[in-house]
Amino acid sequence: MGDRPQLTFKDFATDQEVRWCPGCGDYAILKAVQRALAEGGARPENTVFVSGIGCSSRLPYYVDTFGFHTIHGRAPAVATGVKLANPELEVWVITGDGDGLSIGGNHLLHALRRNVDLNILLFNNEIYGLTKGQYSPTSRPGTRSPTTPLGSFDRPVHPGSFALGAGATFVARCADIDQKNMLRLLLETRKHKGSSFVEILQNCIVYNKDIWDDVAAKKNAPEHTVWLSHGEPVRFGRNMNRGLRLNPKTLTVSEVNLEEEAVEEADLLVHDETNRVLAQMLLAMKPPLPVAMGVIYRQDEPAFDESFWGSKTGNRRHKVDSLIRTGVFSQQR
Amino acid sequence: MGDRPQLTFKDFATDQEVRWCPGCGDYAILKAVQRALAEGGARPENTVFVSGIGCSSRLPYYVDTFGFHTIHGRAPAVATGVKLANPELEVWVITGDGDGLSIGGNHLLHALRRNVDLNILLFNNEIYGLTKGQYSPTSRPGTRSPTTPLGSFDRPVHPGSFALGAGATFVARCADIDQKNMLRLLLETRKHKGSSFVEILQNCIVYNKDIWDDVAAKKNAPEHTVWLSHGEPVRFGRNMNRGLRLNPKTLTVSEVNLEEEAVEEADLLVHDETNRVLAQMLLAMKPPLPVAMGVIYRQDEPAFDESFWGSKTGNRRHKVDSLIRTGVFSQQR
Amino acid sequence: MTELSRQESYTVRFAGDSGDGIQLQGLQFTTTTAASGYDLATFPDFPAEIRAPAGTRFGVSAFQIQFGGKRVTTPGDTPEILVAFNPAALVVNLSDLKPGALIILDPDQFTQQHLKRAELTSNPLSDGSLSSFEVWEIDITRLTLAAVQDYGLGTKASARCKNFWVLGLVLWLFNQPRTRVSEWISNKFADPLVRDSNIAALNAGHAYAETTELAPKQRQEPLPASFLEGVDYRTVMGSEALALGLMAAAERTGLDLLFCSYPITPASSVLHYLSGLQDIGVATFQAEDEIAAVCAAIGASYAGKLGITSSSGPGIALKTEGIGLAIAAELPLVVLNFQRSGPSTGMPTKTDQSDLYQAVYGRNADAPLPVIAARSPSDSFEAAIEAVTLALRHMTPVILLSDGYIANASELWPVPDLASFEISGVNTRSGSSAKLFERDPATYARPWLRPGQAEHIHRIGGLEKDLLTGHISYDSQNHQAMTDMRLAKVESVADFIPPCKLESGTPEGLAVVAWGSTYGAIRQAVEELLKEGFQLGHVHLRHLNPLPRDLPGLLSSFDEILVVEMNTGQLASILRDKLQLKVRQLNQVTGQPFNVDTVKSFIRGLLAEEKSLELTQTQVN
Amino acid sequence: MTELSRQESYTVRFAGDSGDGIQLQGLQFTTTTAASGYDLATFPDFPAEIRAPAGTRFGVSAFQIQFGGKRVTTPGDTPEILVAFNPAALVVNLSDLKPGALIILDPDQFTQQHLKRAELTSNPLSDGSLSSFEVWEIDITRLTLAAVQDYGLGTKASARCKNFWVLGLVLWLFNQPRTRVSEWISNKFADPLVRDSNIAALNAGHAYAETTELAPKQRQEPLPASFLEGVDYRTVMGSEALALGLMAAAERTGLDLLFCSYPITPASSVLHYLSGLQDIGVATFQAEDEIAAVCAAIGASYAGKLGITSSSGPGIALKTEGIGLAIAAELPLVVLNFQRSGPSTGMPTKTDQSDLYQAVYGRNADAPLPVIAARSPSDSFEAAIEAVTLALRHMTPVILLSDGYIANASELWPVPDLASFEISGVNTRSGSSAKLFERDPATYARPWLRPGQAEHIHRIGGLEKDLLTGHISYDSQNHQAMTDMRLAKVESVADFIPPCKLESGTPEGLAVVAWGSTYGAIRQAVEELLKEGFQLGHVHLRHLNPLPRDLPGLLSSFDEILVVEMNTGQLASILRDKLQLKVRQLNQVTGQPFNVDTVKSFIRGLLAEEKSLELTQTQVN
Ligand SMILES: Cc1ncc(C[n+]2csc(CCOP(=O)(O)OP(=O)(O)O)c2C)c(N)n1
Ligand SMILES: Cc1ncc(C[n+]2csc(CCOP(=O)(O)OP(=O)(O)O)c2C)c(N)n1
Ligand code: SF4
Ligand code: SF4
Ligand SMILES: [Mg+2]
Ligand SMILES: [Mg+2]
Repeated sequence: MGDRPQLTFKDFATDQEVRWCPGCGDYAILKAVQRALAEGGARPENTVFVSGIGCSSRLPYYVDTFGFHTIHGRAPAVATGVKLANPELEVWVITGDGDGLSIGGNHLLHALRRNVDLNILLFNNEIYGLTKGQYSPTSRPGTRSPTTPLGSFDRPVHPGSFALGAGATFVARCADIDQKNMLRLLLETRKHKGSSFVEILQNCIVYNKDIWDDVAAKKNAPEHTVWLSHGEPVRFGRNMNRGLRLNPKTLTVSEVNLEEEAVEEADLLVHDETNRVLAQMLLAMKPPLPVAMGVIYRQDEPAFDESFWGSKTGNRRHKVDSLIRTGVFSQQR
Repeated sequence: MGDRPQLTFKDFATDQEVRWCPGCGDYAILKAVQRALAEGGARPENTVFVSGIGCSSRLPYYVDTFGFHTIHGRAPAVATGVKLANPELEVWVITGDGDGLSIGGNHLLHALRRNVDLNILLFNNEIYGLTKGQYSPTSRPGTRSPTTPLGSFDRPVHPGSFALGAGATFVARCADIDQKNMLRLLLETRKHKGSSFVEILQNCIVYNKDIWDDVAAKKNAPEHTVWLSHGEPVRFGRNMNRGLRLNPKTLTVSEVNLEEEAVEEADLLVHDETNRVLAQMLLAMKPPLPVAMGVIYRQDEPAFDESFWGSKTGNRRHKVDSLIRTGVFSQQR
Repeated sequence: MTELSRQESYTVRFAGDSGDGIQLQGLQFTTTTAASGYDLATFPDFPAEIRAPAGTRFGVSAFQIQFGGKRVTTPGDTPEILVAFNPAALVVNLSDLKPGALIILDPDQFTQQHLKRAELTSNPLSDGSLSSFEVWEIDITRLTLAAVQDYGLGTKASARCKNFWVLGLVLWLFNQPRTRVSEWISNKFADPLVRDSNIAALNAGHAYAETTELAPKQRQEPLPASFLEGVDYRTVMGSEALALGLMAAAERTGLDLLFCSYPITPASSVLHYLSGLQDIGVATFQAEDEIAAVCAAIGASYAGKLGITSSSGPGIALKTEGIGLAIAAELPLVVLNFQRSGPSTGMPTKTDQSDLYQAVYGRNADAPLPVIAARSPSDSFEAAIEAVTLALRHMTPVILLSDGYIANASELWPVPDLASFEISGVNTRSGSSAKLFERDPATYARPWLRPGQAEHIHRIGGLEKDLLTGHISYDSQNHQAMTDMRLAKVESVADFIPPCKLESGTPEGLAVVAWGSTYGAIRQAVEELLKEGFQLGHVHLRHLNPLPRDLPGLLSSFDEILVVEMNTGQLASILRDKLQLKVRQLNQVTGQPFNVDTVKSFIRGLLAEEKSLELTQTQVN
Repeated sequence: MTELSRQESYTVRFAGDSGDGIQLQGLQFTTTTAASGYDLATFPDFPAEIRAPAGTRFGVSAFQIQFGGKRVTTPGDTPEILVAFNPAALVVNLSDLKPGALIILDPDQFTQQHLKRAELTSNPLSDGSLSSFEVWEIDITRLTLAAVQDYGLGTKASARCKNFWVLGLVLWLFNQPRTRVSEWISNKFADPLVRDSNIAALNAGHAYAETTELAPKQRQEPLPASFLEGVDYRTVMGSEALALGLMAAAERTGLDLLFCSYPITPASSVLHYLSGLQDIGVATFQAEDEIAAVCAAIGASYAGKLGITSSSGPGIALKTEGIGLAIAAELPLVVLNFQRSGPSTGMPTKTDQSDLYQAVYGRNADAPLPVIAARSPSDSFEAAIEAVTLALRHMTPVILLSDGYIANASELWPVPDLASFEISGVNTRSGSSAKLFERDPATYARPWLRPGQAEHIHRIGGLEKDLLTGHISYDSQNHQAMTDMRLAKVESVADFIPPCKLESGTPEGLAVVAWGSTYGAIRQAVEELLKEGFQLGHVHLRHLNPLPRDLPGLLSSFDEILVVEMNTGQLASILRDKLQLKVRQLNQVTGQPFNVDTVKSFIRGLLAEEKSLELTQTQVN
């Protein structure tokens, strides 16, 4: 970085008018992203945002780096091409629950299992915003929408469990309204080499208003979510008086109250980011258990793009010439 | 079924010449499928096999029921249409590791999470057979193939973990050469309402010869696999002298030898099909741990197709007529 | 303008922010005028954003209607009345207005801040830019707030009633009753506060017009009073008519309908209309993507149901491979394409006719299929029935082209009698699996063998099949025979097409040939030009592949052919190829439907050019 | 046949089970004859099954070669020698043979069981069906086993050496050396047992021919000895030449190449050829599907690399939406399509030319792009370079059509000099993001702005963009302007097409117009017909969209135009549309390339018909 001046989040804003609905959760995510780039020391000319189609996928227009607003569901594939073409770039993927988990599920799966070094943010508003409110694969059963006037009855897909099953090496979660933690998390996300998958609980104020309020609203978050820290006992609650304990027989977690019950901190479950089994349990928690936030799983593994090109040792002109002369297969293998 | 004569597996054979390579594992799977249909009492006229493209996907031509050999990767989608159109049908999906997990990953994901009542058999030979041996998303790192002459370096996808992450309600595994257990398992598969996902370890003798031998060959299977039974302690080995034990601190399993160590059957892990966390641990086991076989996870949940059509109470002619007269939205909601 | 002249029809445009309830206002005005027995056509034009930032130019939502006592086929070229809720709504619509048009606006909205949002450097109210119009500056917001203040809704919610306030005023202007609108409000809003406030606003706007100086000179209604009285008419949007056509076709054929789709603008509405109707054998499946949608529809047809899928251009692109499977497996399938502006994502909310190439040619291999198009909102009903008929009669996928304009536009519709629709020639032969490929000699349809019946058991797929047995075949002569058969099958559709006819005019001079949603504009243009004494005729194609066999005959007596399209010339290219015709072209690719005047001027120019050419030639000879 | 007559060229077909090593045998024979300086063309034709059941008709794998001392452009219509390893291989190939052809077979294979597998009810060796041929019944298997028994390979593995045994015999027949083959065997087989056994078999087959009564009367080599001596020639398969062309283009432009694909027959080989070459800046990415492949290639181009993708028809169908994005974003991209028989899965291992419609028209919206075709295995090299050139020069996706036949066929190839290829007019302007859409006036290329450079920072996507600034625009006039620009861009390709020329013949009489892999057969047919005194000329198109500007001029002096294609008439339809030409058609959709004779007979018939028509007309007049 040298003597480059420290950029601020404003340096990452473009001149384009932001076109989300007033009150949409996307505004807050945009801000956190811009702040994470600034605080993390991202270089605009080396940063690329790739998105699919959806309200969420508009984000790249508003970040003053390279941006490619591609087609519905295909951002992970385009981003893979970008990253393989130039592994020096910092590549972000912006997607929605429809874009990333409905039409784009396959590309997300393969980006994650290959561990391409991408920062993938999935804005989960449990609805198709841009196309006016149809239910999405993450919508809760019973969701009434233009295509499910009598209520949906599909079993939804759980973004985090899907990512873990796909072999992701970094699975995390945060909520749009928690600017402070979102920023912290995005800084971690940038640091992870390989695919980082972040589910962001996002409010679509028009078509799926306040669905996250029970869990994530300022007043509810302390009691209904738990922010995980690696190596720390899992505690939450406004006074940090509640905690989680593991039942090893049933392989389930349950809640304990440290003030009211005869438990001590030492009895609590300790978060271990590197344990996939634990990650699955934590990811699956839903009310009345607290919803897990933060880095739920993290594993260091080589990224797909790291050694993709190997070292270009050959004298190119000479080798192409000799392949032309003597045939590819005769030399190659 | 009434007085229908009991069919035998030969009644499920067609007059088409089977076109797999001599020695291909697909033959054994075909036989087990035909036997499962016969023994399970399937009615040929009510049974539909839907497949994609690949060596494996040829299977429907050889089973004397309805068969639809569709396009690459799309069998779960076509089968969903078949099953929704007529929930009375018994619908099987035949796919390969390329068909089902490369191009078709998204449809598999959504069939599983919706819990459409399909019996899905994924023939995993860790290679693209039909297109002459390119590596597949399940190929082990380092696999040399025409497209990876220097060895692959993608992280593979694990079929079972993927299915579990996708929300599957039935996840099972068996090997092509174990006719007896395969048959037993396929009978269970038929019985499960909702999507049943079965990974079958299959030998592609031409392009990926004997990759399963270490685990599944007759001589190796007893020591290198464990056949799970719900509610039973997890034991294996030629003399059933080995077992698995859970370490609740690390959430890992380890092997014990009941003859050599101071452990009793009561100390062993007991298989619980309904525990997703356990299922994940068992699915992830690989050598030196035994590979898990049989029904690894099973959960009863309503199938998507069950109540799809509701009850057709309306007087159709009258209602269509009145919709035409007064508008759809005015009546519908 | 001192008063509205008494005309045969009027064109009104409502415009404001997407949050102003413009579309609602427009639809309510539409229903009322329709109930009064006027003919009408509408054109909703909204931004891509769900709630575009208030006051911006790109955020303007508009709704235009032409209604009158004569036959109305277009929403009108140049509005005579513009309701502009804010400066942006004024400025983006100004250039479209008729000279002397009446503009109704709220001067309170012309603040510095709002002007800036609309990228205006001076105030149109004072800078003279409105000098050629009649402007009514009415304190709409203030008056609305005053009208509803007693209900205690709060300022924000109260202000939201202003669309009904203005609607009351406009209804008064055209001497239209408020009853339908009040009824609608009463049914729509459960909250009594909201309901009563809106009704109050509606009445207040009406009263305002009646009691102020406006009255009575501008009050007017179209001439003649009404020509449709006594007939059973209703308004219908294109997507609704299409949905109804599909339901009707399913009812007539006794088949359950499985509509498999994935949301996309502007195709989603049909999916919405068909949802929640399981009780009458109509089900929708929102698939994970367009590929799954077409595949599930194919699965449904394979299982013996009526499988239908829908999308717009980018989604149809994804369905291409699946459609090929339906061709190879010879299964009935209807594919709806609501065209929108492209390429790629393009302008999703804007209209286009540029997917004709894709429909006719856009598949790998020699893979022909029938392609038809709907020409207007109400015509979509019959087009849907025709599509289903073709699919079932020939055992083939069929593409039905509509577009964003027809899908959202409304039209007056003489309500059809369900019982009168006969779906003829549906392929109900069943036969046994031994005769999998025994074809109907007239339609080339193979029997439709359905799971559930023992004698139907068969296997099929996308590999080439033996012409007779249906077994896989790699035989080279068989492949030729199958290729020929597939072509002949689609050609055989032409044996069933009713005779081509002129929409208007006589078969001499200029033939104006077109398809799809340009119908209204061209029809009106041609009729007006005929009145001006020009010699021309209008041919509008339902069937684009195959073309009607008698089309060349019909066209042969014309001197010249003009093809009018909202694309770069796709039908023109097909006509040149298939009929070896020399054609002239009028193409517009703006995302907007044709104005009548654009068509008229072009044709006038063309015919003048011809004349002068003839003159020159006469002089030379 | 008593002896092989001394000819300018010979056609030999090897046929057997897919496990018999037929393709290997064919390729080895090819390399040897090429090294001797003969011209040649091959046609491998294999079943869809990996190891089809032994002895079945559908399981027969065949390899045909024509080689000779004159210019050879096709693998030959009618083999003069057939090596048939089993009854099935005999029976399926019999009807193709030249009358009096030599058949080499192993009588031990004609057991009851083998005859049954081949669906034969009587034994061809005794039922007279071979009476019009010269048949050499040689105990191939037994002799092979005897030859290699000392090496102790085991019966099964020993028997597998019989392809080399027969190769030795055939090499002797044409007086060809065994050295190249022995060398190849030595390099190929690591296991010394296998290596030595195969070499022994090769030598034994050769010795057998030399020492038995066969010799010497049938021994022959083509006439004249060799016309290619002294030049640097090699054999090349179409897919390899294409891969080499891409590498050469990357090297010449100094760009790294990222080839993103998904395996599919017959496109996979290029992907294979390009794999493992990272050390020279060539990387392959096997994507999860075709959609991901095209998208990754687009991503690569966006990031400044040469992004290329490949497939065959069904996979191209899936890429359609992505290609639209590349058009909208104006990024360079090469899309290779190895056509195969369809629709749907069709006959994957068989060839076709039926994806021309798809290439030219198969996208939603007005979305034009350049389409070119390769005409022969070696021509694929230059076609690849042209495709890359167009993509980079105009900043556009380009479709390059090849097919299953060219991909697998081999041809003699004068080795090109890498340094002599200049890729001219590559769009290397960079500019700044402020001028995102500042276009090159000749090519309409926008600057290629690459991540990594601060002054290049920009955002782009699939929404419609302002013609000048590149910002999102929903403006109607801008959409028209962008549509016009996209069309003009593709049209501008025609400004760079070298003059059209005749492949052979003179510009009078019949113009035979064609494209792609029909080249060889048509060329030979036309040349032979010219010799017969007919008036005709051969025009073979590289550029299919846009068409060369001077094509109408070239065609204008012909009396009639015949379009020859392996589809139902796709180029014919384009020529009718674009050039308003009346054309005759010769179409074949059998999954097999044209025979020279088919083309000749058709043209003869056509010209005779013309004559008699002329005669009738003269008589009448
Ligand atoms: C191929 C294709 N199919 C469908 C669409 C229509 N479409 C655009 S965005 C979208 C869903 C967006 O949902 P999500 O990803 O959740 O984004 P959100 O708007 O909720 O942020 C759909 C169906 C499209 N643009 N392209
Ligand atoms: C759209 C499309 N893409 C690619 C192919 C080529 N293709 C056919 S089968 C196959 C892979 C099959 O692998 P798998 O599913 O593992 O089946 P296996 O042959 O190993 O049983 C591929 C790539 C195709 N037929 N269609
Ligand atoms: S529709 Fe929903 S997700 Fe989209 S911008 Fe509006 S509030 Fe946000
Ligand atoms: S290629 Fe492999 S999977 Fe395919 S039939 Fe042969 S052995 Fe079986
Ligand atoms: Mg969403
Ligand atoms: Mg496989």
